[in-house]
Amino acid sequence: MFRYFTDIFSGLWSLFVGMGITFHEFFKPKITVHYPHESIKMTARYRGHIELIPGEDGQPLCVVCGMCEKACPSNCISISGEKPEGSKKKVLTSYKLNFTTCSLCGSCVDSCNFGAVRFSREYNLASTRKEDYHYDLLKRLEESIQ
Amino acid sequence: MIIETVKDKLRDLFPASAEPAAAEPEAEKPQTAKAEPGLSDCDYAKRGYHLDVRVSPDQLLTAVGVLFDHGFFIEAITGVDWIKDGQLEATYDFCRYDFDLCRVVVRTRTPRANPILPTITGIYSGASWHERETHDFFGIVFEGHPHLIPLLLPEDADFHPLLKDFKA
Amino acid sequence: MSEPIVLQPDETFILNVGPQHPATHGVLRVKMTMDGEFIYDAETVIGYIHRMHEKMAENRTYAQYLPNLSRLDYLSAMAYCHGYVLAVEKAAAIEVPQRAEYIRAITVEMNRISSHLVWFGAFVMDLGGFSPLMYAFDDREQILDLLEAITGSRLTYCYFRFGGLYNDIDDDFIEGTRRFIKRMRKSLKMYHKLVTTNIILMTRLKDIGPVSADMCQRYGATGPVARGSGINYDVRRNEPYSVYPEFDFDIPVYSEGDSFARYKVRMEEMEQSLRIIEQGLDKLPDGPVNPEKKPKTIKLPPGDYYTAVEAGRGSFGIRIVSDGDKSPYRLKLRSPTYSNMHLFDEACRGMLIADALAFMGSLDLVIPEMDR
Amino acid sequence: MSLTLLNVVAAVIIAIAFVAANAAYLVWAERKGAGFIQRRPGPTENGPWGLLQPPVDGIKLMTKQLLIPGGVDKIIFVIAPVLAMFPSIVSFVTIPFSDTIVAHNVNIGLLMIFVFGSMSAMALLMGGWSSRNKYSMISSVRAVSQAVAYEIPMLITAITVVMIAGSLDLMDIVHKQSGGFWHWNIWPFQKGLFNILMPVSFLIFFVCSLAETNRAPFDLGEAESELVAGFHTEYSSMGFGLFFMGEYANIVIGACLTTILFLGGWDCPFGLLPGVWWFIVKIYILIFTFIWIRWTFPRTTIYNLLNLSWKVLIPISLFNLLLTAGLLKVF
Repeated sequence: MFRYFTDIFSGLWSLFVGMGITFHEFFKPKITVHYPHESIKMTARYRGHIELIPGEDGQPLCVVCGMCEKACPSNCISISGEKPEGSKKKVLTSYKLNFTTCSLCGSCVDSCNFGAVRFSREYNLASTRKEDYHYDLLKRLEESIQ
Repeated sequence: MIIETVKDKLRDLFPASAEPAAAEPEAEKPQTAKAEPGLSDCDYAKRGYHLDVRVSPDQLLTAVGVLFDHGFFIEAITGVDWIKDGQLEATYDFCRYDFDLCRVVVRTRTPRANPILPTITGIYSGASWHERETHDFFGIVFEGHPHLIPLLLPEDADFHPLLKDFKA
Repeated sequence: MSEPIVLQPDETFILNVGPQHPATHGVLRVKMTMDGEFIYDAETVIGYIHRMHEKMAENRTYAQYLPNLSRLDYLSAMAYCHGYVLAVEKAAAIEVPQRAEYIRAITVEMNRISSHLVWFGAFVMDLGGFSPLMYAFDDREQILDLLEAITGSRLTYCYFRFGGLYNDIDDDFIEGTRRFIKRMRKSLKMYHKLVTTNIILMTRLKDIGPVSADMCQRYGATGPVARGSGINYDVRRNEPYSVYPEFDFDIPVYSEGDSFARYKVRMEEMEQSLRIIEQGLDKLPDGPVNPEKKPKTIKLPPGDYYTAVEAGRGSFGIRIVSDGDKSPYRLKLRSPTYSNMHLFDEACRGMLIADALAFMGSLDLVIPEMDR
Repeated sequence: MSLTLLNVVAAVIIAIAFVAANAAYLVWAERKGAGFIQRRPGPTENGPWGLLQPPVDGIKLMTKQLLIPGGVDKIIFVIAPVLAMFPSIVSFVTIPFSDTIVAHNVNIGLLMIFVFGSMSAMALLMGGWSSRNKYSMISSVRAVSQAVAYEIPMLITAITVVMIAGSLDLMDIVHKQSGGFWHWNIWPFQKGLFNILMPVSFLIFFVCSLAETNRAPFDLGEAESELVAGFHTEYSSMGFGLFFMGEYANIVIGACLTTILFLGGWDCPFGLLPGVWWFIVKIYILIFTFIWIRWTFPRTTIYNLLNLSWKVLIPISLFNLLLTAGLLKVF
């Protein structure tokens, strides 16, 4: 009989303790970020889709060795280059990224021995068409320099 | 040590090769060569398990029964397609809950053309899903399994994706 | 708990819980044969998001397979990557710098806390309480922010590399983690007052969903499910790997086997993980995080290799069968939830549907990990 | 005669307007309250503080298609949501907001409210049963057993108050408690008798009104993590809307009744300026408590709920009834 009342009382008390906590939380400041109106700072190591790094002359540092192409687990990079007359180095002619299959693992950035690719800081990508995610990174680089 | 006890029990299964199976050189040769039944110690630091038991399909239940009696729990069942040998291998991983660490691998092989193995669901109920999964991926038929329908693949799947000659 | 009820098999109806149901946390389907509100029999149907990760491994090099591991269990991706890199390092005999191992242990434990926090929130939400989910997500957000700062992503980290790490941690991370430990200890106290001692929660969890040690053995249950049933099994302790032998931590074990025992195990595991992180930060050695000579192409010697680690939900095992090529001949992923969920069919017989769903929540399911 | 008819029509219209406005804005309050408790701002986008959210939601609900699934019992399926809304509107007619503001006072007002209150369980049963959905069916059966279990202690507690007041007329019950908060029925000492169980009675009544209105932690009928959405799984558009509004209307009635029976109605706590504003303040404090409780606790299960009712609430309320009767006889 005594147990019956202590059980009721301790149960009721635990409920009041819980209500006390939520009441306390009620007056605490809000912690959510109101996304379109405000946004949080992006971290330095943020992984967006990759982009080419321009050299001092504005041309990409890429030497078309094809390491990133090979390293990519989902085959979403396709590059091509050509050797112009009288030049020793290959010159990049196209760097296509199929972002629809990219999983942002960073294998390409890791594998690059020339420091020619890095993660961009693009985050709010939205589109209704698949084709919008087939990026031409060389073109993107040229546009960003202009 | 539990390894010794289990080894003694399991050695009964192999009257012919009862003599020092452990003496078999720790193979750097391909897995395919180690097809004959037997029992061998393994280098835990390298392999990740202590005991490698290779049984023929009709010895499987006895071997698994011994492990169950010694308090082993089932980790996983999987298959390997040795297409060059024309055989499918089913691999059963076992481990123990206590601090007397002992990982045992039981392997058995069955012809690729007509892969049939006995089910161990009578001993380990938890083998049911693992066997269904192996059936999905390799087409090994576990005889006596109560509910051998596709688990991870669609209900009407008639292909076995982990076979080496599977083309999507 | 009510008296055992004799169910009438001829008066049953079939209730399809899932594949889209609020309590299944993903696409899981349980075909329940019900007698009124009591479950007469249940059959779990999985495989709705099966992606054949094991076949993918056969077509990729070892390094290319790294991102896949984060996609198995998206809540504790670090532990799965850890298992995989350990397996390959063991087989290929790659040396790992001490600092890298410490950072691995720290990040894995942080990820374990974040995974348990999601479980905590979702579990209480399964029981009908909403606010704890938000509080838990608030704390988890701190972990994700910290991990995002060092790895660059919030969920699928892909942070470990063979022989080392993607990149080193900085002072901000260490400071932030210490701040987080303090904060988390406070929050855990709050959770105990708000949820653990709550009479409604206790009556819902005590004696519900008993899982015996024998059942664990038959089904191969590991992790908090086994530890809630009185089995002192934690891969970190039983089969020490990485730098775990150097940490001083306890393995919480409860012998009741009910949902409340599993709940308590996970809550205490969070505290123990905090202890490990704290010790890891104290002991963190200086030095590089990658070996001098980074292995370019990895080829494992022929043979098969098994490695197990303690992931958020139990023992995660990887079996690699190699034929000496640069991609695995066969790679088997042993996922803990797969075995843990399997015992649901047997254990839920005779339960009320509300209890069965609470029981399902206490198993801590992550469906992509189960389906692989 | 015509005047009375006009009165009733006007009263019903006002009651409907009050119920609808309350239901709409209680949804807003619920979401805001939940947000604050969970440390987020709640609805903010539509209008200042999200105040335009309820009308926007209403428009959305009304413009949606009213789906009637194949194979349902059509008549019952359509009647059920109306039946969920109707009793709460009728109940409002008898609730006195102050000395003068009452649509139509009847001398058995309390009885009438309980009668109509029981009808809402009928609505859930009909909605769940006719939906041809297993979740709905389980939910409707739960709702009925819950209603049966909780009406008993609620009625017993109400009878205790009626014995003290000596009347079923809600006006009389409030008048008996006038003159300062120490006269309210919630306190153990009033009108010369000393019944220490009255605060417990208040708690019992409050818990019962939670259960009666299917609110968390007793929302077994809805139980969204178990039964998807319970009895209104198959309802869309305003069918769902009516169930939803019915729930909130029931909350308001529960709060009104608790205020009238235990908290002195429109009486000021200090005996000053009694009026409708005190009544409003009191019911909204109670409604806030409803919301507060919902966002704090997990849900009970059906047998815990029945245990609580039959093993705790009914014995204690019965004992209280006996005690009060004895005390009334002695003093």
